[in-house]
Amino acid sequence: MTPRTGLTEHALDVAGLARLVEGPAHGAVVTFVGLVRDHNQGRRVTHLVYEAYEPLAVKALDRIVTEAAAQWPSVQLAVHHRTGRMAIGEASVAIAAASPHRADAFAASRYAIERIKQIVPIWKHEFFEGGDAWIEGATADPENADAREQALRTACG
Amino acid sequence: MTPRTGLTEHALDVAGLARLVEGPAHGAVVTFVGLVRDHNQGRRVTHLVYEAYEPLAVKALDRIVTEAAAQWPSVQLAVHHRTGRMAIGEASVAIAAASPHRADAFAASRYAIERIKQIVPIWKHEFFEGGDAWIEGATADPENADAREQALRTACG
Amino acid sequence: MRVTVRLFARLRDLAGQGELVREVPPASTVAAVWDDLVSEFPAFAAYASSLSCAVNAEYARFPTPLADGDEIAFLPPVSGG
Amino acid sequence: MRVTVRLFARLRDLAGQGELVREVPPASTVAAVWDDLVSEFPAFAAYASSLSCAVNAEYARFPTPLADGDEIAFLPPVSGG
Repeated sequence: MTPRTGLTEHALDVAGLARLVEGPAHGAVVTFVGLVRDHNQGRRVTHLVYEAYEPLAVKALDRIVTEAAAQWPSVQLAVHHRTGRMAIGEASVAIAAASPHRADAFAASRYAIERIKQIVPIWKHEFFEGGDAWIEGATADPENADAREQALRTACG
Repeated sequence: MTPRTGLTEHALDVAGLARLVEGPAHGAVVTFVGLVRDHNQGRRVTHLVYEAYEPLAVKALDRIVTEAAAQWPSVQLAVHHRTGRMAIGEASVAIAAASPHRADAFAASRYAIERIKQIVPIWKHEFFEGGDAWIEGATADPENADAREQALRTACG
Repeated sequence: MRVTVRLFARLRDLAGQGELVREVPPASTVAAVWDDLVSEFPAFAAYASSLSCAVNAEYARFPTPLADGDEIAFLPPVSGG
Repeated sequence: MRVTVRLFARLRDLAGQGELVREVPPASTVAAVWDDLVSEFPAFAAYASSLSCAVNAEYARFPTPLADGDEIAFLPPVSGG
């Protein structure tokens, strides 16, 4: 049985996550997959390497699922992130959300990716033509209420 | 080659639609699948039969893809709807949207399902314990600017 | 002139058939064809305010004039998705 | 007492290693460990305003006092997804 949250060095299986969350009461399944793009900030990207602080990253993913369950009790959510080297077009993150009605599945899946970018200790090492760079996004703070509010606003429209 | 829009009596393949829209410039793929629920309005549903006015339904799906392309030029969108009899848990509609950044893929996929419910001549015949009923939703009018605005507002948050 | 009428969903059930052929006067409108159908199937009247129509598989308006051989479709409120 | 320090991403690159063991006075805080690291690796100073930290794989605050054997992680701004 695939767990609802996970970190893996292997290819992600979003269809498997969708099957995990689906049930007979669900009318909607939304999935989100993040892919490695061939360019970023004007640079031609060759590949990425994602590094994680694994035990804390898994806890942070679990926290996101718990937060979403409190916000959208009817939603079933699964969130997996890949680590290690990834080529252009490969999936770095996969999310599946199922719910009786579509609004909640859309909101929870969007919330999950926003929160991943805020609080999960994973770092993207970008390799591009002519160099490489660590990407630094958000200062991770799960207790930051402003960040959480922002993720909720983005998710709920 | 799977077309971007389609009506079919066979099982939908959302993974195939995702592959169709993905490209090396895309950082995000969002999919939406509508599933047959086991209950609706307090009734225990046994199965559904979807009927379509096929030539117009295909044109309406094409129109939705064209509208989305005008609104989100960076998005690649595919939309397929199934017709005929479907059991609980089967997919009646599948949407995939890919874009460089996630906001557009979320918006376009949400827009597509909202517009399907507004303007595509497909009807849901619900069979439940003790009877059956045609579900009647929106008066179909592609030129209705208010409806389109509502779909855009829902999609864009 | 002769036109084909396509009926869907509950309209089809109410009429007992999904396709009808009707003789109508030249330059009849979609509205005139609908009015005739309401006379034939009084239960159709309930759809007056929620109906859509199409001519030759393109959405149309009720005042649209018809030509011989046209296919007119009457569409109850849709419920795809 | 002895603590383990975990460094990630650019901090790891700047330090040339991802794991350090340091002797610190009893009841030292996370902040004290960090200050020692900034002395050792001056480039770390740039992270003063954007850093997060964890103790024993739980998010923590810089004033948190440490115990012998704790694992302290210093986390540059994250970029998963």
